[in-house]
Amino acid sequence: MKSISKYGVFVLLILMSMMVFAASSKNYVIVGTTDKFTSLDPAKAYEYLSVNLIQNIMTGLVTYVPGTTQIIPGLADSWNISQDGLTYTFYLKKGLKFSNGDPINAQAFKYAFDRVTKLGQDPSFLLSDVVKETKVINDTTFEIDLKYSFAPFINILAFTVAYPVDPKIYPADQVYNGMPISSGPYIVKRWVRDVEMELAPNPNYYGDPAKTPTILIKLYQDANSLYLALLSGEIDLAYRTLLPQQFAQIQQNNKFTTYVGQSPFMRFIVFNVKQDPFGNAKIREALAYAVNRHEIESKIFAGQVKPLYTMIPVGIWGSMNVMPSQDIAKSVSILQSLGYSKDKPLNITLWYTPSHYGSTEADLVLTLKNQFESTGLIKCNVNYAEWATYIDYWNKGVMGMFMLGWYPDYFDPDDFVWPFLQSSASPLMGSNYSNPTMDQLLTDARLVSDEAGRTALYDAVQKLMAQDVPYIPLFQGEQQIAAKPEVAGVLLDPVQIFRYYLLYKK
Amino acid sequence: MISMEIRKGIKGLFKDSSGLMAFIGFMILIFYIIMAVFAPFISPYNPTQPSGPSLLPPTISHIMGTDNLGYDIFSRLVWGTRMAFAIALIATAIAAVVGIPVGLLVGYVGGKTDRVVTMIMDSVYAFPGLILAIAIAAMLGPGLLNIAFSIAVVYIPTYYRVIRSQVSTVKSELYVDGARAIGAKSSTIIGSYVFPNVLPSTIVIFSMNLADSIMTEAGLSFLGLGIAPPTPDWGYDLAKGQQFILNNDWWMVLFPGIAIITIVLGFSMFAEGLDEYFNPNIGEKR
Amino acid sequence: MKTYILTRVILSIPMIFILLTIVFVVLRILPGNPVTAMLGPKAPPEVVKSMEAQLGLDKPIIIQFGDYIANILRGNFGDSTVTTLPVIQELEERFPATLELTIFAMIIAVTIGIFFGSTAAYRYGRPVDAIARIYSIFVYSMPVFWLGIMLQLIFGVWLKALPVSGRASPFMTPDNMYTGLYTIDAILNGQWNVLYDSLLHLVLPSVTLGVVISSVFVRMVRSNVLLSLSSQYVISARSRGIKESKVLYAHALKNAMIPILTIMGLQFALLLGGAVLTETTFSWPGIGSYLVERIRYRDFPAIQGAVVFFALFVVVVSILIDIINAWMDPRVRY
Amino acid sequence: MSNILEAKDLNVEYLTRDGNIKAVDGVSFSLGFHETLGLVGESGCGKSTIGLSLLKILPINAKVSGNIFYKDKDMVKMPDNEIRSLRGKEISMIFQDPMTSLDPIMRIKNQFFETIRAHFPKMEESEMVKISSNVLKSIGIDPSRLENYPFEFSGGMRQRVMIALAIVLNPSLLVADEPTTSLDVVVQLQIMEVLKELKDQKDMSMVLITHDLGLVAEIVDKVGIMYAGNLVEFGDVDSIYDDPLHPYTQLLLVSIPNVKLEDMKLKYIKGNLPSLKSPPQGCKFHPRCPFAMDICLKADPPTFAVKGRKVKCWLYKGEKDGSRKTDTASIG
Repeated sequence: MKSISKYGVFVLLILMSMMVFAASSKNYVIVGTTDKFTSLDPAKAYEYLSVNLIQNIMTGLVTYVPGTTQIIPGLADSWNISQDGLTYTFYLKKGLKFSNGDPINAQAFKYAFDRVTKLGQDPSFLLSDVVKETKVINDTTFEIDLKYSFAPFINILAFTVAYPVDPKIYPADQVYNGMPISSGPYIVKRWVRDVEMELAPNPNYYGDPAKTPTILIKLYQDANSLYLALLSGEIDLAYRTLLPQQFAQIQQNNKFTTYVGQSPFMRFIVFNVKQDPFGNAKIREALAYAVNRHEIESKIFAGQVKPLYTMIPVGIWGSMNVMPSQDIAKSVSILQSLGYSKDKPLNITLWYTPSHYGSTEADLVLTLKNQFESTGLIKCNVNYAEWATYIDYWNKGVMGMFMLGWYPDYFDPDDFVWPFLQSSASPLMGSNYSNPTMDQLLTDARLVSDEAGRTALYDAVQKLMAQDVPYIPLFQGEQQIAAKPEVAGVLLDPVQIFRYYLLYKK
Repeated sequence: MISMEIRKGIKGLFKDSSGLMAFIGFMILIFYIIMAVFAPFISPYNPTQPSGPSLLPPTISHIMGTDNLGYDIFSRLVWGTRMAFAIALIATAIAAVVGIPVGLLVGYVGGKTDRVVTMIMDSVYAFPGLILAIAIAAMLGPGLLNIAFSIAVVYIPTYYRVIRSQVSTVKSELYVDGARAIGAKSSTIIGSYVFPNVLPSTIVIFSMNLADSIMTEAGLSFLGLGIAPPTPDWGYDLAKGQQFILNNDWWMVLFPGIAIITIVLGFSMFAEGLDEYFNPNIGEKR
Repeated sequence: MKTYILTRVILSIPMIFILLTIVFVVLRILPGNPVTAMLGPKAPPEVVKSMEAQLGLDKPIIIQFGDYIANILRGNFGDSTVTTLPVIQELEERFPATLELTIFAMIIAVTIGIFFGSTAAYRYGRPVDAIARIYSIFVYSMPVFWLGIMLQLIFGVWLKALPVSGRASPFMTPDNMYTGLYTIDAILNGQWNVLYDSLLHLVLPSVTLGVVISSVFVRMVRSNVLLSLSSQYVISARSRGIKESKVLYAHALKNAMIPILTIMGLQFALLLGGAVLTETTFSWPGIGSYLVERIRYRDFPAIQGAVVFFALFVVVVSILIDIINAWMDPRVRY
Repeated sequence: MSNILEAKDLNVEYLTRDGNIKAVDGVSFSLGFHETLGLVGESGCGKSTIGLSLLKILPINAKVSGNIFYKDKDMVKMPDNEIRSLRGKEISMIFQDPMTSLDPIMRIKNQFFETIRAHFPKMEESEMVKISSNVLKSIGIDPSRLENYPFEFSGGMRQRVMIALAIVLNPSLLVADEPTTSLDVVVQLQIMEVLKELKDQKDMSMVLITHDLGLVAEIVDKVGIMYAGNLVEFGDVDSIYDDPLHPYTQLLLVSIPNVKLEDMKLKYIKGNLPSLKSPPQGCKFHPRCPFAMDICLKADPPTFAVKGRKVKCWLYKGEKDGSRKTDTASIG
């Protein structure tokens, strides 16, 4: 018995030393995240991590210069846009191959575009709303015809929904759930669903090869697990999402390097103007005056978000502050003018969804509730629904006032105002806001092509928004990365593509 | 006369550990009942509004500290007692109101009905209770009554099983036959012979189920299927506290956890003590 | 023995049928049918219709029930609305994690239950007995997730001794998966570091779940061993000079195991409920956390699949326990 | 060493939560080598408790005081380990209910083996098989049945197996606690026959505990009559049968058809055994005694030596050689 236990200790020591040895290698970078991904099919992927992974294993016709919003050729060598802005013709690079050796040609693009429309999954509207038809001119020439001229379309083509797929592997009529076929820097080497994913360089990639032979993406179920994994050295880099307090602690910790960058991600309150009492712009205004963004910034997010006073986040051109800061007196006077008093307060219900926006959401809502109630004239109830129910609640107009967040599909001011304020788009946002002047401004801004002209129009749009207050913008997010100091190549990108293929260890 | 009886009863209670256990359990429950009833007077702050700086460790002004929004944990704990009792009582009452009559009736009627209903009840009983409650809560959505109902469904069979088996035993005993022979109605037989006999077990199960439903409610809240904040609720506070354990903010998990443990302890000690008192087991023989 | 197993399996068919019916009733007939749960109460009628048609909910309830049973018998649990994968495949991927956790938790619970419970019974009325009773009632009152959080705090945060989440460290999954149980596969592959790593990851979750369940086991073993200790064959064995340890384990406990096993089978349901909470607390990628995760998405086929799966799991375990019982008890075996 | 067994002022008390029960109260008796003692009394009178205390296998809530000398060693004070080595090897016991006295889920073979191993841990299996087979054969059971489980035997067969198990190591003292009570009449006689043979063939003393004096009359040498924890009369079997002294013994003997007592007027014993929790003051038998006197209500009688016997009854106060007070006996 004794000898067995001695032997056991010996074996354990060996095992532990092996683990230490294994963990010291430079050949890989381990990335930890709490995000989940549901699909690596470009026709289906729409939430952040799915999209981000596809951006590392696949490429589109065009792509961004890392760290900028500048569009450069990707799989396409060059392209022409017709005078009327309706026809895009792309000339592909020669000899492109998928990771399995199948050719990347115009047929693959047409197949992918048609497939996206046919499957009708979450991101498909990005193509189907604008694209009239696609044509294969020859193996390397691909033409896209639009329904109407749409300046930001080239940005959509940089998004995952427009990436080509291998027609031999990806079925035309259903979502593909197998191992992805790559056209980007990495291939998926191993995939233990809900646990981890291992990436290896794609030998058939046209561009600069990936810097590290192995990227391991570890999935954690909550911020605590991720934080502990980082502290214990189990992972090299944590990306999305530690709790604000945890990131603040890591920033104090000199064993780690932190990276902070702007993010176009923003949060706001939506008013359903068709539901009483939110149809009254005065009430919306009174509520807007009650919001204290700095309290939210410091108390809930430990300073890791930026107060936002417009719908166009800072960092996107055209952004200008139009919303008021907290002014309780003003809020009170508006409410009093509407006949509300201590005995007859304004009764409202603020809705939120508890897990989709992270665990801080309930705290955020409770803080807002207290801010509203600090007027003394508002009784604010709080209610919640899980994400899937939530979506349909807002589609069906169940909720009068609710929390939402926005992550742009393409990086143009248009994507921050049109979907919210245009009268045909706003019902999808749950707002039902409609103002003919606003519609005119938005349409004009899409047609004008010079930036100065568009800036002027978006100024007007934002001012009108601040008058009508169909939304209360709250704050914009921050990209945060915490990594071991030996990890290099971390690039926080304005378009929020996190590039695993640039990572390496010093 | 009555006081004599009571004194005798209390004396009996203290003869051994089971009585002591029931007594301690009862005292814990009294403590929490007082807390629930007098919550407005006991709690120093409004439980649904910040009352101090965030994440304050226990101090004199906030004896259990504050959470990340500056809510006073002690006040939330005091008010949370009401929520715990409310859900547990409603859930257990629903379960009893369904389980007891069905058990009485089916046990009394017997035969095919008995076999079918018993099989159904046994299956519900065999089903993992929490998972059933999760499924029902997920279907019904948040809200006090919905949660109470989800929990109640799980506990119906416990009443049913005990009541039914007792009824069939009692039924076969002579005095019921005698009653039937002199022409008593079924309802009279159930009411005056069967029910008094199953009452002790019912009280025990009721108390036991209160303990279990508080636990189940905490579980549902922990999974995010509970009551919407800022309503004070121990399970919710505990789930929230878990987010902050890595910051060493231990008070956020410790105190709600202790509250759940002690109240469940109260109910189950009470139940167990009563059970041993009513049905002394084979303990002393060996 | 073969006939016994066969009979036992056949006898469980009505139970399976009732369990499936319960799931059906809960998910379809209760207010909040799957479509409104998925789409919200004020969904436009045409959207509801198409969704209903997609899920086969437009048919009469009896036909739906028939379809549902038939599909489950064919192993068809539908496709997840989140991942579009067949639910059965997702369950298969997740099941080994749950199985591994429950096996280890069961081992811990049974070990504590048997040693503590039988010692308490043997030393009836002595301090050990009192401690066992206090232990079981105290642990019973402890929410499993609270214990889990406390263990995470102590062993993960303060002592930094054990991993607090997941099944494995990076690169520490077995190369070849045979069973999906990391420990077994690591042994089969001869990857001893992987085995060590997966055992480390198992410690806190299985201890948490095992300890909480052990409360019931301690109590149960104690009362059953008390019963069998007072039985004639124990006195008779003592009268022949059999050692006390042998009297306790070979006679009293072995005989008590028959009722204990039966009750343990019933407690397995409790264990699975605890597993859902434990998996969530420790980010354990099993079916419990799958269920919780998919509830957030209102992924109806996945919820139904997971719940049905748990129900079937309970039935299979109860059959297994009865078979073990029969194997232990010669009176049934012959 | 004249006696194999000698009990002196033995007391056994059970502690329960409803009060203490004095099951054996100041009992003294002795048993010589190769002698057989019958302990007789109604159920609940404490005779089984004496049986259990002879092997010290009482329930744990039992409190024992007094002495039990086995081969001049006091078992009450003996350490557990030493006592254990006596059980089965020196002193064995067979029990009332053969249906529950064998472990139901263990093969007979293993129950033999574990008994032998408990005392001879190093014995070879073949040796154990040989010993067990011989004992079974001697008791009329085919050795092939060693492989069987208890439920495969009938009641009488099981009792034989029990006896075989008890004597497999040739004990010096065999305690048989109502060995035939739960069996039907024919089997009862067979088992008694087995016990009788044992007594004749082996060098073994025996304590036979029974409520049926008639059944054991043939094989016992000495008889002790128990009532409510007291040994009320103790002596040679013949003298007790011929001339019962204690009123309780007299009443017991009435129920045996072949014993004729001309002066017995009572045909039955009225009343029940008194509660051992709160026994009556004075002599415990007085509520049922046809000869009860004033003193019987007040004081518990000591044990008087009468005609070479011991009697616990006030009737024999002052008697040295014991002629009975027939005048009192005729009352009632």
